[in-house]
Amino acid sequence: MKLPKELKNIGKFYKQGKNEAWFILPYENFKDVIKNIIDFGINRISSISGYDNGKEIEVIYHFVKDNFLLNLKVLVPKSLNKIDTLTDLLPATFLLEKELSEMLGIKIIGHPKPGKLFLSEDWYGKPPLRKG
Amino acid sequence: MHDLMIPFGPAHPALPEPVYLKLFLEGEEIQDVDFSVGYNHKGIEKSLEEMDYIKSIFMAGRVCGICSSAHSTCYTQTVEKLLNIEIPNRARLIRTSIFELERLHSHLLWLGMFGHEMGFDTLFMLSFREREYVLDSLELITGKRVVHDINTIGGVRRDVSQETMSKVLKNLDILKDKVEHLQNLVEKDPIIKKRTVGIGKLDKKDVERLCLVGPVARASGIPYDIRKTDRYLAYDDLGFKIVVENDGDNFARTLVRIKEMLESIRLVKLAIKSIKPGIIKNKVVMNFPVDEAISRVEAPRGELIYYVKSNGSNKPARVKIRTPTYANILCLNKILVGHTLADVPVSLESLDPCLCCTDRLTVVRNGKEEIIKLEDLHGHH
Amino acid sequence: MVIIEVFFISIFLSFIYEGIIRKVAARMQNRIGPPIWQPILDFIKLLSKERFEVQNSNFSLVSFLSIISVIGLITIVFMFPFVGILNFNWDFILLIYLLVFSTACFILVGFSFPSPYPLIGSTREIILLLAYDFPLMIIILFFGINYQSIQFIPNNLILSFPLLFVSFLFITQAKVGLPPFNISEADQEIAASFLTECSGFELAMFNLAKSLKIFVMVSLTTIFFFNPPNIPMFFLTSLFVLFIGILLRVILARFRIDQGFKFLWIFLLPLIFIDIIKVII
Amino acid sequence: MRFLPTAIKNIFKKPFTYKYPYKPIILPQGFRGDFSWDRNKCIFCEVCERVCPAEAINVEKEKKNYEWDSGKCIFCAQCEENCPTKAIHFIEKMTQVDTERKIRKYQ
Repeated sequence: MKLPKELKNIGKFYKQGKNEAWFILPYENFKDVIKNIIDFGINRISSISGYDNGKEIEVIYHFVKDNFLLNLKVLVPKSLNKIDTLTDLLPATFLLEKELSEMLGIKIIGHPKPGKLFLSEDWYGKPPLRKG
Repeated sequence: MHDLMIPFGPAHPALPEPVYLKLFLEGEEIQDVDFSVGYNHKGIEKSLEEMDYIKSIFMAGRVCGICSSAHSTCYTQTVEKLLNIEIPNRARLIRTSIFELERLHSHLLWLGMFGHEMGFDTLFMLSFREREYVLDSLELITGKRVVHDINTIGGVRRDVSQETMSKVLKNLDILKDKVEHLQNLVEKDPIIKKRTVGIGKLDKKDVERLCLVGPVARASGIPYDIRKTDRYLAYDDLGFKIVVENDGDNFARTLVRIKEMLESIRLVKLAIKSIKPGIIKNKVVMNFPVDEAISRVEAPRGELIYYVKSNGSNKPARVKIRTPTYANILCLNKILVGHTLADVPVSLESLDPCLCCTDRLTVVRNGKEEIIKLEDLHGHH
Repeated sequence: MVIIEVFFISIFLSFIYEGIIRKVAARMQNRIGPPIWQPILDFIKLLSKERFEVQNSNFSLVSFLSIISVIGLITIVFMFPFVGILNFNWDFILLIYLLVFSTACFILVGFSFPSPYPLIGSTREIILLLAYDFPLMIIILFFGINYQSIQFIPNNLILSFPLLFVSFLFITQAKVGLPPFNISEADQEIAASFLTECSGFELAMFNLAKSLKIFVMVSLTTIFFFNPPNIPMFFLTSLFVLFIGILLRVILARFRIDQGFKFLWIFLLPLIFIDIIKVII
Repeated sequence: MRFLPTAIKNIFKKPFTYKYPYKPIILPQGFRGDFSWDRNKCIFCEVCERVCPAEAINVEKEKKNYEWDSGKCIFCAQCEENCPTKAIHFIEKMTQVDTERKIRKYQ
C-alpha cells in the first residue's frame, strides 16, 4: 500500500521507507489529525513508543493498515510534559498510554484510569526511561 | 454488590505465569473482572539500551522462553532495516524454518495447557509428547531446545548440514501424522466441544475496536497475519495460507491454532527442502546511522513489534517492544464476564497469554500491584 | 475377622487402588507413572509435615472431621459380606447414610475456613451431591423393588440389568470425584478446593478418606452387580470395575457443574427408569 | 469419547518417557552443553570476555587465570564462535545441576 494522497500533508513528512511513512505532527492539534486518520480508515494502532532526546520527549504513534505502517511523531516539550489521551478514540491505547506515562513521566490528560502499570505505587525517583 | 471476590493468581494452579485477576462472582457467574500485571519485570528494555547491538540480540531472545526466536528475529530484522542490509537466501530459509518450528512448539504447548485447563490431562500429555519431536528438531539445528540463539545481524550463526535436514524432515513426517491425529480427536470430542463452543465469544467489531492480534483475531474472522501482509523472511516464496475461523469462541481459537500447526509443518518442510547451498551470513559493517526503524513479525501469539532508535553509537538508544499478549489482554473482560468460574481458566488460556512477554519493562523494587478497571475500557458495557 | 485387621487391610488396599489408578492412567497417557506404593509414601510424608492452623478457622473441627470421615468409610467396609463384622444383612438405609456422611464431612471442612476456594468447593459439592444422590436413591429404590425388601440378597445383576450398571459406574465416578466429575475439586479453577488450607495430618487423613471412598465404591459396585463367590474373584472383578473407572477418568474432560448435573439427571435417570419399569412389568 | 482407542492403544505401548539420569542421553552434534577450555590453545586475548553478553568469563592475562561462571553463562556460544584459536568448546554433555552458583576456575 502506498501513502494515500489525502494523508500527504498531515504534518511534517521526514522519512519514507518501504511500506512506511514517518511524520512529525504539531503538538497543538495532533489529536485532530489522528481523528482524521481514523476516520480515513487507518484505525488499528499497534504501538506507542517514547524516547527522551534531551530537549523534548518524542512520542510515536504507530498506526497500521494492512502492510502499511504510519508513524506519527509528536514532540512533547519537557516544560509542558503532558499529552492528550487517545483512549476515547482508540480504546486499545489504554495500556500503551499508561506505560508511556509511567516510563517517561508524561502526564496523560483525560486518561480514564491514570496510575502505575508495571511499577509499584510507591515508586520514587525519576521515571525509568528518562535520560539525564 | 457482588457475592464473592475470588483472587485468581498471581500463583494459581491454572497459571504457569503470574497475573492477578480479581473475579467478582454471583453464584458461579462472573460479574466483573479486574486484572493486574507486573509480577514478572525483568527490565529488558532498559538493559537493551546498555548492551551493544550484537549482545542485545541474545537479550532479546530471552524476553520470553516460548517465543525466543520470534523476539530475536524481529530485533535483528529491525537492526538490519536500520543498517539497510539484506540477508542471504540460505539464512532467510533457515530463519523461517526455525521460526515456524518455534510456532509449532508453542502451539503444541498451548494445546496441552488448554487441555489441562479443562481438566483433561490426557490431551496435555499427548500434546507434550508430540512436542518432543519439535524440540528434538530444534536441538538438532540450533544446539539448544528452547532458546535457539540462531540469529545474528546479517544472517544466521549456524549452518544446517544435509544430514540434519533429513533428520528434521523425518521428524516432521512423524509429527504431521500425530498432529492430524490430535486434530481429529480434538475436533470431534463431545466434551471438549461442550466446554468450548460459544464460550468467550469475540466478534469482529470487538477485535477491531481493541486491536487484537494473532490467532485471537483470526478466530473471529479477521485475516490479520503479518506473514501475509509484510512478506518478511521467506514467506512470500513459500506460498503461505492464512487460517481463519469465524465463530470467535474458544473452540474457534483452538481450531485456528491446530490448523496453523499443520500449515507450519508444511512451511518448514518446504523451507528445508528449498535450502540451496550458499553463504549463511553477509559481511556487515557496523556503522549505525542516527535513525529509527520499526519492524514486525507474526510471533506464535500474534503481531510482535520492535522499534529501535539509534543515536550513532554501538548501542541502541531506545528499544520498544510491543508484544502480542500486551494487545490481547485487553479483551479479558469481554470473554470472561457472563460465563461461569469454570470457564475462566479455559477462556484465559484460549488467549495464549505469555506474561513474560507482557511484563518486560523496568526494574521493580516492590511487588505492589496496580489494578486496571476494565470497565473503563468497555464504556458501554 | 478382627476389627483391627480389617481396619488396616482396608487402608492398605485403598492406597493400592489409588496407586493402580495413578499407574494405569499414566500408562494410558503413555507415561511411566509413579510406583503403585506411591500413595503410601505420600501418606507417610504428609504425616511428618508441619500442621498449619489457619487464622479465623474452626481448626479443631477440621481435625475431628478428618478422622471421622475415615472412620465412617471404614464402617462401610465392616458391612461387606466377606468381612461380616457388622451383619445388618445389608441394610441399604444405613449404607446411604454412611456414604453421605463422608461427603458431608468434606462439605463441612469447606465451610470451616475463611478462604473463598474451600467455600466454592463446598457449594459445588452440595450441588453435585444433589445431582448424584438422587439417581443413587432411585437405584436403591430399584433394589428394594427387585428384592421386595430393603435388605440385600446376593445376586448377579450385571447380566439382567446392564443399563443400571452403566449408570452406577457414572455415579461412582461422581461420588469419588474423579474426572469427568471432579468438579468440586477442580484444581485449575479453585486450587485444591476443600483441602486448600489443610496441611500435615489433616491433609493426609483427607487424602486417605478419598482413597477409601474409591475402594468402598468400587467394592460396592462389584458386590451389587457381580456377586463374586470368593475373595480372589472379588478382587478380580473389582479390578475390572476400577479399570473402567480409570478409562473414564482418562478419556473424558471435566464437566462444568451445570453440564454434570444435566448429564446425571437427564441422561442417567431415564436409563435407571427403563430398568425399574422392566422389573415392575 | 474420541480418546478411547488412543488410551487403550497406549497401554500396550512402551512409555514415551526417557529415564534420563538412569539412561545416558544421546545429544546431537553441536549441542551447546558443558563449557570446556583448552589451556594449551588459549592465547589470553580476552576476546571471549568482551563478546560474552552475560559477563560470565573472566580472564586474567598476567596471572594466566581463567574463570567461567556457570550461573551467569547463557550458553549462547558467542565465545566459541569468536575464539581465534578454538580453545573454547561447548561439549555434547549436559551441565550438572547444582544448588549454588559456582565459578569454575582454571589455573
